[in-house]
Amino acid sequence: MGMLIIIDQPPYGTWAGREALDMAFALAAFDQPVSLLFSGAGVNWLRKAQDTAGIEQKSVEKNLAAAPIFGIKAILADRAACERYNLDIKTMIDGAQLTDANAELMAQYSQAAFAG
Amino acid sequence: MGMLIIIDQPPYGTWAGREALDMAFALAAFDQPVSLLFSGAGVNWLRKAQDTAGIEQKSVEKNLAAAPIFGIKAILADRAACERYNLDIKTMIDGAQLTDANAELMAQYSQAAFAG
Amino acid sequence: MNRLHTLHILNKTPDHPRFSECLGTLGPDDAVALTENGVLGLVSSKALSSVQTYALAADLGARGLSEDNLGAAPIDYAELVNLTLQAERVISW
Amino acid sequence: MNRLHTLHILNKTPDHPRFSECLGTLGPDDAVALTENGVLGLVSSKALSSVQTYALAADLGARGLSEDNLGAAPIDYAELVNLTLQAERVISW
Amino acid sequence: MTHSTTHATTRTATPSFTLVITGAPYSSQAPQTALSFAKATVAAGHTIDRVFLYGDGVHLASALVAAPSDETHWPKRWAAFLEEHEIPGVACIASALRRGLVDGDEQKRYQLGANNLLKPFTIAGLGEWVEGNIKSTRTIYFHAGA
Amino acid sequence: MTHSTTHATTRTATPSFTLVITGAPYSSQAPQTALSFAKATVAAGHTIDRVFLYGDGVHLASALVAAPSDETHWPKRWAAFLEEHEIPGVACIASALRRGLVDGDEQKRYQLGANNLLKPFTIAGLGEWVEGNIKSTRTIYFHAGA
Repeated sequence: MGMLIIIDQPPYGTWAGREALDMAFALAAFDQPVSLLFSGAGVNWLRKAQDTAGIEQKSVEKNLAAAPIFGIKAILADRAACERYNLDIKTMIDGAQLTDANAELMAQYSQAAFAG
Repeated sequence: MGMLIIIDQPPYGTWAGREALDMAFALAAFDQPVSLLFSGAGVNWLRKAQDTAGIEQKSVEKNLAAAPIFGIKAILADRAACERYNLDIKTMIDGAQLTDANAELMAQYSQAAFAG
Repeated sequence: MNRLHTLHILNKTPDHPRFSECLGTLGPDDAVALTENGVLGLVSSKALSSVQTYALAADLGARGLSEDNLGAAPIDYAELVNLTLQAERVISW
Repeated sequence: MNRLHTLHILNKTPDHPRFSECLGTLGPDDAVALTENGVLGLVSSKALSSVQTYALAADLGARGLSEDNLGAAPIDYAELVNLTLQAERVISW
Repeated sequence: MTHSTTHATTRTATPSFTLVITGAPYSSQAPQTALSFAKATVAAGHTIDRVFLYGDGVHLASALVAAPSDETHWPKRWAAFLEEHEIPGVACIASALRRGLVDGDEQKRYQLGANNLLKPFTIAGLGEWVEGNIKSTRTIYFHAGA
Repeated sequence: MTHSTTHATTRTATPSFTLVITGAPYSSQAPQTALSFAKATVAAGHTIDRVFLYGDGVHLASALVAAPSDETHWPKRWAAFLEEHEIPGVACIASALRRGLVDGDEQKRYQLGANNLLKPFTIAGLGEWVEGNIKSTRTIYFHAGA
């Protein structure tokens, strides 16, 4: 149960994913159960070795790495989207779990929300 | 030659199309040749009998109807997109011409731009 | 009325990736409420699934769509509010 | 360098409808410059066409993509500026 | 889970809503759809616990919007609705500061030249959203479309 | 057509650019990419005739943005670049008024409580864009991605 926060946009091009992560951290800070689901192009959040020096934005890798420490239950990635974007468990950051974003997954959460 | 302003989002849900139309009107006001191309979901701008009473926005039909009067050369609609959205010349507003949004069409204009 | 598990409020055009994402997570006891540009799903060649489908009448009208023969039940905002309470969960796409 | 007719600057993910719209209007003498999220087109299963393709190195790096073996020539902003002048026309998607 | 989204509890009491608006006016239809939804909610006798503006939705709380005279002024329309029904309207502070929306306190804190928050909107943290989410029967999101 | 986008004419003179930004900072990457492009343009010895903000892009000209201290302040960064190179930065008046961005004149005209336009940005009509489009060798658009 708990909340599933869904991120379906890649990092850096838009702020929607960052603001989704803030929502997840806020829930965790108030001891509300929360997990993250990366779907669609959002799975590109999980690619290793992001070097943001050229675009003057902070890398999101560190934020994500902090997620379990701050109490976020799981970092899920839609399997089909990962395949489409040539991502596998080796090229993804540690701690991400492959899953299928379908009705069965959604039914495991009492709520699901996007940041925008 | 001249500018092709492309609208690929439907009316009312976003403002991008309205602001594209303003760009076209501004060019026409300065006697710059300009045409409009509706592509993708943007072809839904062209559907007849839009009744916006329920959403408190002005209908865009009148704006479009004024386009030729204000000097906009042509109102073009991508044929494939119209088919996808079940639009034909009978269900579309007067004055729209079917075309194919491809390299040959684009080559007829010296510039092409979206509003956002 | 049957059990309504999840109400999916869908305001994206059928061309938007989230439209397909929504369809991919529909369960058998779910329903879809099309709002804003989402109502264009009813005239696109992209098939909506077999779940119960509603569409905001105000948004249908604004986009020049008839309320008849579209494969969706037209609703007003009051009925949308009711649906959010009848459902066990609501997801806005 | 051959004649460069239109430079298409493409900053959308391959899932975005405008990505496909762009590919649908490419001519034989055109080139594509992938920027921002557009660089993800190089790792998606959505095939980029056979036209000359460039990708901003800053955006590749930010998204964890190597500059090698991606099927695009990495460029910096100065090279992007040059391309916009070499082309007869530029379209930003 | 202390959520009140389980049903046995919620069907008996007056249903209550938290509305979250993430799309900006004059860019998306989200604030309009949300207002129609909010009016129908109140008309049905339900409660709106609060309205939370997040992301680009914070622009709805701008006091400096000058809409064309033939277009609806969505910030004023929303402000009037909130005042009439005494519903708190809260803009997320992190979203607001990044997007140039500040009240008098934040103006002082960041030494800015003006403030532009429309009454009765206030600025507060995501905790307000978390609280609404726990307290309300339903939390409904109004995102930008496309 | 009086456009200077035909080639024989443009290759001889110093190339000049009009840049149009339609994506907002802290919502899209458009203002960042545009600034990197603008810096490279100037470094190459080309001219930037003007920068035109349209649609959500007008938020780049907000004087009230308070970015987190560890994030780049894009409005200030852009303002400094424009001042250093004496490039006009113009926000479209119709886009700006709807989105709550006003200068002193518009504040008076619409009897608003404050103004929030960051120097050296100014507010003007789409005619500025049309003029730039005619005058410049190239007009390049920076839209919000997704």
